Amino acid sequence: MALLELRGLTKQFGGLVAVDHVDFDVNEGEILGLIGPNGAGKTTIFNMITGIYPPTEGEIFFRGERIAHPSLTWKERLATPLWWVSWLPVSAIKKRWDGMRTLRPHEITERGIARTFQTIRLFKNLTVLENVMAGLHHRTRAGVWGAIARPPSQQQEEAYIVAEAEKYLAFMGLSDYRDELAKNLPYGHQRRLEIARALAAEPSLLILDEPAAGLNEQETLELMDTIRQIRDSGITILLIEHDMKVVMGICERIVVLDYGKKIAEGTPEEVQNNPRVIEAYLGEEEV
Amino acid sequence: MTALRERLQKVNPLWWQLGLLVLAILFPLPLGDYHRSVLWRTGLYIILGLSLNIIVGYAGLFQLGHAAFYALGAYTTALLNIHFGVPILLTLPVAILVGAVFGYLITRPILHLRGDYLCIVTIAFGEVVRLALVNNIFGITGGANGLSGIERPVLFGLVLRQPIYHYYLVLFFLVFTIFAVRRLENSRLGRAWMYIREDEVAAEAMGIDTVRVKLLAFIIGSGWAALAGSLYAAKITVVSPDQAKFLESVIMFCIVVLGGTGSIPGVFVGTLGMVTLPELSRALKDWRDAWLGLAMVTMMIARPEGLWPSRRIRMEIRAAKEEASVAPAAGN
Amino acid sequence: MALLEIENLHTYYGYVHALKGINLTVEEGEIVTLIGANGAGKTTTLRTISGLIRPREGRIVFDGQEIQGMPAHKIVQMGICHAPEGRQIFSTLTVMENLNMGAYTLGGDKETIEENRRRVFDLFPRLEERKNQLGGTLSGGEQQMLTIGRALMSRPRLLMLDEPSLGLAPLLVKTIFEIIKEINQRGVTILLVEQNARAALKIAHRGYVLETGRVVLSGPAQELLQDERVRKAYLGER
Amino acid sequence: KKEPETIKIGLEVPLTGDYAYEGQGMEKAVRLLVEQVNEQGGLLGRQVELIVEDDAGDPTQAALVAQRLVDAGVVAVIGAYNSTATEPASEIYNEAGILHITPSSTATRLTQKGFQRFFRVCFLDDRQGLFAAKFMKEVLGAQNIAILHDNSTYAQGLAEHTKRYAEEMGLNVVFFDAINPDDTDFTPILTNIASAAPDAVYFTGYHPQGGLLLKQSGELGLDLQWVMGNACNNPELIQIAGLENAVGTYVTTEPLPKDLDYPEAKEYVAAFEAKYGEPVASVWWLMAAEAFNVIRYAIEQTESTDPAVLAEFLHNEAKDIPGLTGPILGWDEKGDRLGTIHVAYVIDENGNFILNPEQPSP
Amino acid sequence: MQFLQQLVNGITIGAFYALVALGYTMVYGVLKLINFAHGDLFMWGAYLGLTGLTVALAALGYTTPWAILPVVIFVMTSVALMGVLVERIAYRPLRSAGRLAPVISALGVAFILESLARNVYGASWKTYPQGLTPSGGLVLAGGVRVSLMQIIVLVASFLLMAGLYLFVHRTRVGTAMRAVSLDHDVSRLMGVDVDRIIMIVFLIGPGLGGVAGLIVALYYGSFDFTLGWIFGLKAFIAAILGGIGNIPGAMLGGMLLGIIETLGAGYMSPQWKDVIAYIILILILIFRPTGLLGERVAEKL
Ligand SMILES: Nc1ncnc2c1ncn2[C@@H]1O[C@H](COP(=O)(O)OP(=O)(O)OP(=O)(O)O)[C@@H](O)[C@H]1O
Ligand SMILES: Nc1ncnc2c1ncn2[C@@H]1O[C@H](COP(=O)(O)OP(=O)(O)OP(=O)(O)O)[C@@H](O)[C@H]1O
Ligand SMILES: [Mg+2]
Ligand SMILES: [Mg+2]
Repeated sequence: MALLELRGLTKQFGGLVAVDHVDFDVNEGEILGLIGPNGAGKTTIFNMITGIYPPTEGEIFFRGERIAHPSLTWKERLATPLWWVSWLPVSAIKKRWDGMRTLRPHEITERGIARTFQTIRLFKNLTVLENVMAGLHHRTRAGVWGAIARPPSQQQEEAYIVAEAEKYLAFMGLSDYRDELAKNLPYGHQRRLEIARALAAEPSLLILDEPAAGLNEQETLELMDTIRQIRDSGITILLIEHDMKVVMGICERIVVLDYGKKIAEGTPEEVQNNPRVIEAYLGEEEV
Repeated sequence: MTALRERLQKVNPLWWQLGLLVLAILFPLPLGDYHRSVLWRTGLYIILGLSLNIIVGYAGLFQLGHAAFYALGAYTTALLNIHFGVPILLTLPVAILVGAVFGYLITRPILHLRGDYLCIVTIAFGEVVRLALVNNIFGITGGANGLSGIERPVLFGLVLRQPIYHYYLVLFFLVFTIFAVRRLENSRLGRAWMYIREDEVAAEAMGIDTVRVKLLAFIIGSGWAALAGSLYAAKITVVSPDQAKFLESVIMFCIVVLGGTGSIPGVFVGTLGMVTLPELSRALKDWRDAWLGLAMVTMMIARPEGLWPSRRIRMEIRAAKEEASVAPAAGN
Repeated sequence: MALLEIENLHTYYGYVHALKGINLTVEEGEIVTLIGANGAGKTTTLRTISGLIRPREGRIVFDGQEIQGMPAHKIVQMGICHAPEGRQIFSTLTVMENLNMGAYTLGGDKETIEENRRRVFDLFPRLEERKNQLGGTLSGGEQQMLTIGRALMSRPRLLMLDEPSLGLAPLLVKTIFEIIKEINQRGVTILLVEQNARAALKIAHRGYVLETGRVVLSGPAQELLQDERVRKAYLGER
Repeated sequence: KKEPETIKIGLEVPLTGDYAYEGQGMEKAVRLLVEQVNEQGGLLGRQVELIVEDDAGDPTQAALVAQRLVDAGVVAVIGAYNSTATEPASEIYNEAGILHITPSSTATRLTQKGFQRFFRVCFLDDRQGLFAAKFMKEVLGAQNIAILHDNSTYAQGLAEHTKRYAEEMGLNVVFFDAINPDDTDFTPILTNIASAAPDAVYFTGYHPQGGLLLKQSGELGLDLQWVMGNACNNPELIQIAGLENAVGTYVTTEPLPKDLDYPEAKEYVAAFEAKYGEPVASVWWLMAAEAFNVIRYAIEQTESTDPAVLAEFLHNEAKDIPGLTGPILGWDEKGDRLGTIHVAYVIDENGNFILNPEQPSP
Repeated sequence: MQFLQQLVNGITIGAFYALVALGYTMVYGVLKLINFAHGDLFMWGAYLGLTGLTVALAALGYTTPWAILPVVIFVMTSVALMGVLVERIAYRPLRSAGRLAPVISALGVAFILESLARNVYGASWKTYPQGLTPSGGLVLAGGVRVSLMQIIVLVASFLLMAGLYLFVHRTRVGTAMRAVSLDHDVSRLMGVDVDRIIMIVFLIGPGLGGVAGLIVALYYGSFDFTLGWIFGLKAFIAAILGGIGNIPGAMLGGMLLGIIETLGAGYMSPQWKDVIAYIILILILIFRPTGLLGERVAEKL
């Protein structure tokens, strides 16, 4: 069983079919590239995987669990007995209802999928360290009482959060900027910080949306190394990128989309030589 | 000068806090009852400000109907005491509970609203509560007159009648509030509020249950406002729908922002500016509101980040302001 | 005389000293490119020229007139057009309205606007397909096309493009650089900021290399392409 | 030679807030009397000092200013305007042992706390309610009546008493509801009242809304017989309504100053107009003056400024005080004013309030 | 029939709310600022109208509805100038200061304007001179009355809304306004004089509000200083109900609020009518989080 499975995934915006019956799998431990012309529907797929919006059709499975499917219409909800009692604080009901409703983004993160955004979305006015600490939120527990009473367990947890966050900062080479406000970092560092924050959520699948955009070639090379390292630490990676050097350099497999449809899938070599891909995306000569 | 500051900074913060506490205890002693009452009111509004600060300052949610919870607390105490003879101090926990439960019920369905839409809905809820009280809902709120005949609180046989006792009662809860709020601010929950204030989508993508976290802010803030309402009822012995007036909510909101959102000393300063000084400047008579308005405008222009902003906001705003100040001056 | 001349430009963000005495000139009819690492100050240079930030020191002379300290809209009206970095489109205006905003300085000149719009749609057929969609719901690359298209709607004398190829598919990246060359051939002077240094230097006449707010290297583009340091630091050759 | 100490009298009224209009008028009314007294040499040879505090009609502020007045050392306090503000203040005055007279707070419970030094110069709502019900039944011959209030303490109380008495007399109350005084458009409720087809409509609220009700009911072409409570006893009612809409409206009220035969009353009204260039527009202004009048009378009669003595006097000895609102019969043991003096007025074609020739049986 | 009459009543109130809501929406649309002072500018329209009319009638020596015309112009210009002044003094310095500081500043301005009105004109109810407004009307089938004033008010507010809508959506300056509302810097890069655009908005919004104040006062004949607060809050709610920033939305929200209130008052209870209106507002927002016609939201992730 693949780690992530997309089955007949479709998304419509009004009359526009942005993603059109797409199927593919992401296998444990691989780096999979998702490419395609601008507006092909790549980011939309990411948004469906991470629960930002539900698909119009189709399903997504993560470790065999269904994490996305079309949300129930009001009519269907009214016709579902479970919906009527879903607010009851009974765990049996809750469990069954959870299987029917669409999951919210934070629940998907809890299941082990973390992402970065195409347009950077850091907490601009918080420090670099605080940004990374956000990733640890769902892995820790302290609540209201813990905060006020501050038992030793909660103090330990706080120390753990900071230590972990620092670990990821160091990994992404950002330790020097620990107490800077995120918005004051240069663009390239902001990209890295986004990755550090996502890593802090300890995902088993990391989703990167154009991580190399805005980086110069030198920085891009460094990023490629980093991504490989992340994969080597056991995290599966799904990646959108327009920089062919990156895609061809690190991906084991590539899926190509055009106008919402999957037009090719295979190793970098296969994809590179696929005439449809060349016509729609790469252009005649190699970049 | 700098040497002195350094020396002062070395003093254990605990000493500072103890010193302030002692000052707060001794300060009213030489004053008359009027000024003691003013102090009482100041303390009460600081508690209200701190409770609203959780919602507005920490979680970044616009709440312009906070007075409704203040009134709910007051009415809870009044009803329990008048109809069931429950001693005032025992009604406090019930009031907190009522405030928190209402906070939950009211805000649960509207949490997904953004910014100003949330703000308007909280105004609407505030007005609904006030009008329900005015219209004598279920025949228990006494209509526009409100309820009267609330007993005085009794503590170890001492009837708390004089303003000074009420001042100390409020002070006690104030100290506890500050303690709790400071700890909340620097906790995992406090950080989660910060994240959703900054960027909700990113926070959710990081695994933060935004609905739950926002709800917690509302529940805690509302419950705490209700506590302040009870303390009010205990001193004034009359509760009326006026407590839920939109203007009250506005004042609380201004307290938080004028002092500096998210800042505890800011709430103190805000209360002094919005409540205490206007009260002490009765000599201005009819022009009091105009002066207050003028002060609000000038303060905001002079210090948009608030009079005593939290360190964090200070950093943010300064950066933004300097950026703006290097942009071409407006209008030439 | 040069179209744009910058002397000893210093710009600050709060306490961050972002530009530390930049000197550069752009001659009429040239393509000049600024390259440099992240945070070198390329964007800041453009923002200072177009009046979004006021420099603390230095002179900017455009067409014989000092423009530092002038309000941005006046500078734009003088014929400097700046396509900002990072897809800053008007998210709740439609594609069409975004383009119309690009032609704001043309006033009511319907014919020219129509002509320019035609040209933009020819260059980016994708935008025509999406012309009634809200700018904010476009895909990243489509937004980038819109940013460039919007800049092409006016008739600038100096066009400043900040990372125009960001997030575009390879096929389109090629197109973009061709477009830049073509526009230049029609007589528009171009100041180009690019991460894709190789491609930028290929089409540019001259280039400047920025590092932490200073110009560290400048010269004809061909020379820079051959320069050892440039190759190492910016072209990713090891 | 040292000046004798002044006698300090407090006035606690809403100078700001929703009731600012009333409070500001009350201040004028009392200040006029104080000046007159001081010109005539003061009380007991001492000057009277009026200390005015603004409670904005709000109970919290009322408690605060009450404390202020106590700290200032007043002998007696006039106020507050609304019952909600009077209540917490009365507790404080009571504890401080100060004579407290409210000119306008009519809530029954205020006098039920056993405060020895608390009095009213206004009448309780139920007297006027009784009068209004009688008037509608006997003079207007109404069988079905509508009652409308504005949710304020006062108007709601009056409306409820009227309803009770009307039902006791066998009238049908076919409509009973409240308007929101913040509104300016009452066409919906007017349309509703009209469809209930009452013989008379009794409105117990204040004149601004009363005026709008008359105006809008006229404009809607509704055929309603309006009767209004004493809070509408104000020439502005006609201005707001427009004369053609106001003609024929009845008002139940204490007699207007101009209709009182007492020289004190006539003199006072004339002096007020002379000084401020406007009429005594509201009953409550007059009541505030009356409260001061009572305090002056008590001090003069007892030659004392001890609140306990004054209160004792008012409770037991004060009878037939020549008041600005007619002779004051005295007070009962709770501090409520005895007697009733309500009459019905009607608005004539010239826009004057004239005493209605027909009055109900006493 | 009662229903139809109530509907007519409701539409009239709704037209007033809509008139005031348009001003809120204009300012909000461009600055994303809830201009809490708008209600008080509206109230000043009523007061200045009173002064203007008194002076005009005194100068003329007799009463004629034509006296209203110069007063309309006087009120519109003076309130518009007040609006621009408020923007200059209280809002412009706060453009880059986040969302909260301008709100407080706006509240402060509201306090000042209200207190000024109370002190200058006194706390008492003011009445407009009689006989200025046309008093005729129509009686429709079934005795439903529609007064001439009601028709005038309705037509005026529709025309204003249509005019504004066309201005904002069809003209160059209008598009620039919407651009400014999204991003000041990028608008500048398009050659837009941001300060001038904002000034135009503050001429139109308060100018409209001032005239609305005049019309409301003419229609009801009397008012006091609390007028601004109450109408302001209602109109603001109307603007949100329709989707703030949206001009037809303001109109729709105003009308709807007026009708809901009237029917609530007519069929349930006048005491509870505001509660009913608020609860319907809340319900609408729960299910349509950006109001009925909605604000255009476009956030790509
Ligand atoms: N909310 C939306 N409403 C309408 N259309 C949308 C919306 N979101 C995306 N689209 C459209 O769906 C299509 C796919 O967009 P998507 O962002 O997935 O493209 P992409 O493959 O990520 O492209 P790029 O490489 O340029 O980022 C685009 O044409 C876009 O305009
Ligand atoms: N708004 C800001 N506030 C504070 N510092 C800033 C701000 N914007 C940029 N800086 C700083 O100014 C310096 C120059 O930034 P600039 O954006 O001009 O770089 P750049 O060369 O365009 O880089 P990039 O390739 O990332 O776009 C950087 O150090 C950056 O951190
Ligand atoms: Mg994308
Ligand atoms: Mg840049």
